[in-house]
Amino acid sequence: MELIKWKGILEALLFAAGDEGLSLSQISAVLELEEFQAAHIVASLKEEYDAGHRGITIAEMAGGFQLVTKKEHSDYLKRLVETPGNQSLSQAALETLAIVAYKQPITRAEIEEIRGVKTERPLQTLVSKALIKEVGRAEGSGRAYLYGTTKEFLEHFGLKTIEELPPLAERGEDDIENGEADLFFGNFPDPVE
Amino acid sequence: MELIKWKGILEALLFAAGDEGLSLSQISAVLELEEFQAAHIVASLKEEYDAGHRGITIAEMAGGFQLVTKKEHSDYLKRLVETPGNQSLSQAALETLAIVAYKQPITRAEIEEIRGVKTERPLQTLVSKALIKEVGRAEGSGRAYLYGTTKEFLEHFGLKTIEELPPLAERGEDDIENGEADLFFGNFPDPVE
Amino acid sequence: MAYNVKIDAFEGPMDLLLHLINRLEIDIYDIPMAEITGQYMAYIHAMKELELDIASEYLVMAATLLAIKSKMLLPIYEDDHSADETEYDDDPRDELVEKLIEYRKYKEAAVEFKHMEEERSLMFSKPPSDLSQFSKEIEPSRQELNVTLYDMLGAFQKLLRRQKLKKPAFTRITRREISIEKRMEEILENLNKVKKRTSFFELFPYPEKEYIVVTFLAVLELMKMNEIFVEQDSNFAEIFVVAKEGVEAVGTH
Repeated sequence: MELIKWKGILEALLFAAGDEGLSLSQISAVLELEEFQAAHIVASLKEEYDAGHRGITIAEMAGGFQLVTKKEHSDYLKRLVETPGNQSLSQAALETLAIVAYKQPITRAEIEEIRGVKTERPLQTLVSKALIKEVGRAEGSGRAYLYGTTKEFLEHFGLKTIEELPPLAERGEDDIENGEADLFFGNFPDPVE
Repeated sequence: MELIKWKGILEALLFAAGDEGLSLSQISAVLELEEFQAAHIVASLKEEYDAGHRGITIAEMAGGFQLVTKKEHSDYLKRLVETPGNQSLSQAALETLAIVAYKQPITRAEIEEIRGVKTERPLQTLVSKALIKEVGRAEGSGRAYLYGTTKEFLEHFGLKTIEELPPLAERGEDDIENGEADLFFGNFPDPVE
Repeated sequence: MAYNVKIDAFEGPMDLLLHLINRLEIDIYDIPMAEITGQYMAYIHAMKELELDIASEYLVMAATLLAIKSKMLLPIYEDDHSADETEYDDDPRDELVEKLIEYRKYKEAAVEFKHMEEERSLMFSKPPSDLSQFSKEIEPSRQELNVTLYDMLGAFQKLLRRQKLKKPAFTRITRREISIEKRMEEILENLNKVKKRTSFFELFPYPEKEYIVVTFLAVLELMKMNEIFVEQDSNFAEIFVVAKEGVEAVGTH
């Protein structure tokens, strides 16, 4: 296959991997290539990003590669953060809220494990809007904060009790077949152990 | 500024927004451009993605633009996947959802009338997956809930708007030939109205 | 006669009827009632024999089929009255056929939906990036929350749709850049919140090396600045940390 096609595939892989990035060994395993070949593709994709007026590039960190936005565009990203969307809560905050609502009490590390991205900011937002609060500390040496929903949360969504939340679809027979529920309810390692 | 630079900035913005996506008005606000100008940049970036051997492209879903990997690379991506993403819906849920999508707003009793079976479970599944929601109450003594589709419905099926739904098959052609069809079914109210 | 009965394969009596109509290659507009009823009943019996639970809807439909069948056996009276009634109105099958056609439309639409769903699943996305480095502190806003429960559930479905990728075989790439300043602020904030002395160990909620180092440096820095006091009652006893009264945050506020 031509290099240009490999670069396209690599771009797709790195994009989907998001902040978790991919190691060279993962890349070469997925592409079924030798590591030196994979490294060559990574290098030429990075070259392409850096040569052109692209918005993203490849960053290498801790033995892995990930796509990142170029620094020169940070002013626009700043503006993006400051430009209110049509919803008063971001996707990140809503996701976090759903996780807290269904899995409370839960630590930040556990939420980040589920979301795969840093979640400090969404948690702060939700606390500042009084939708969630610290409800205690996790057991163990870490003693991380545990989060839970508030009375305001119930009021805002018109619920009498937390049990009134619609059951998550994960118990339906649709899901059991393909085990998607694991993502949410599986036994991810307790980070505070 | 040149178009090529705008494209780079847009790429950075869309990358950062991830699957939250950006609406045209958000893009034009951040770029401080008119919407038609922003639309032009979106279109030319998408063109660039689609013309070349790129791994990603722009998808318009539920009123927003977001970066997604190209379908043609899904085989490679699946090799990386640990947990399958959104599981597919059961037949019962799909039938129920089709009825809601084309006949919304609609009550449970009306859906059951069409399907000829109890539909409480599939409805519950669809609500908890946020594919449908209660959009009001029916007139009359029962005041039953009326259901309609959500933004997540559009996202789930990759649709821009509800109007993009394929038209309901009017099994017309093969039936009209045998004449009786007209006799019986000529005057049915169109369910999509 | 061997029936391959799998009740789960049918979404209800309508679905079963459509299946029979297809299999027998019957014209849906001219259903031979005796034949279809016979076939339908055979299915019901087979289900019974397999001791499957038969939903009541299947039995209701069986009764309907039998009723239509018997009506069609009745002699047709030439009506001498009711001129406004059209003759094709009294085909007893009409209502059933109408329902079957209606149901079939949605059943076919469901197939289309399934196809769209599959196509959609070929596209992969990424979560929104963490942009906190670009934003200022969150001011508690008075802005009205305009989100509903469905927005929350929808956001959660988005999260589920992201296919979870395998973790890198060795190191996970972390980009957790915690500054000592930030950690100092956090520590002070927490100490001020509890308003009494806190165990030193509680300052280390995450078992990550980087985090522990930064926290440790932050504590040293705070001690140097006299913002916190560290107490230990005796050798090897638990170490406690307490905030200097009135101190809220470093530098700011």
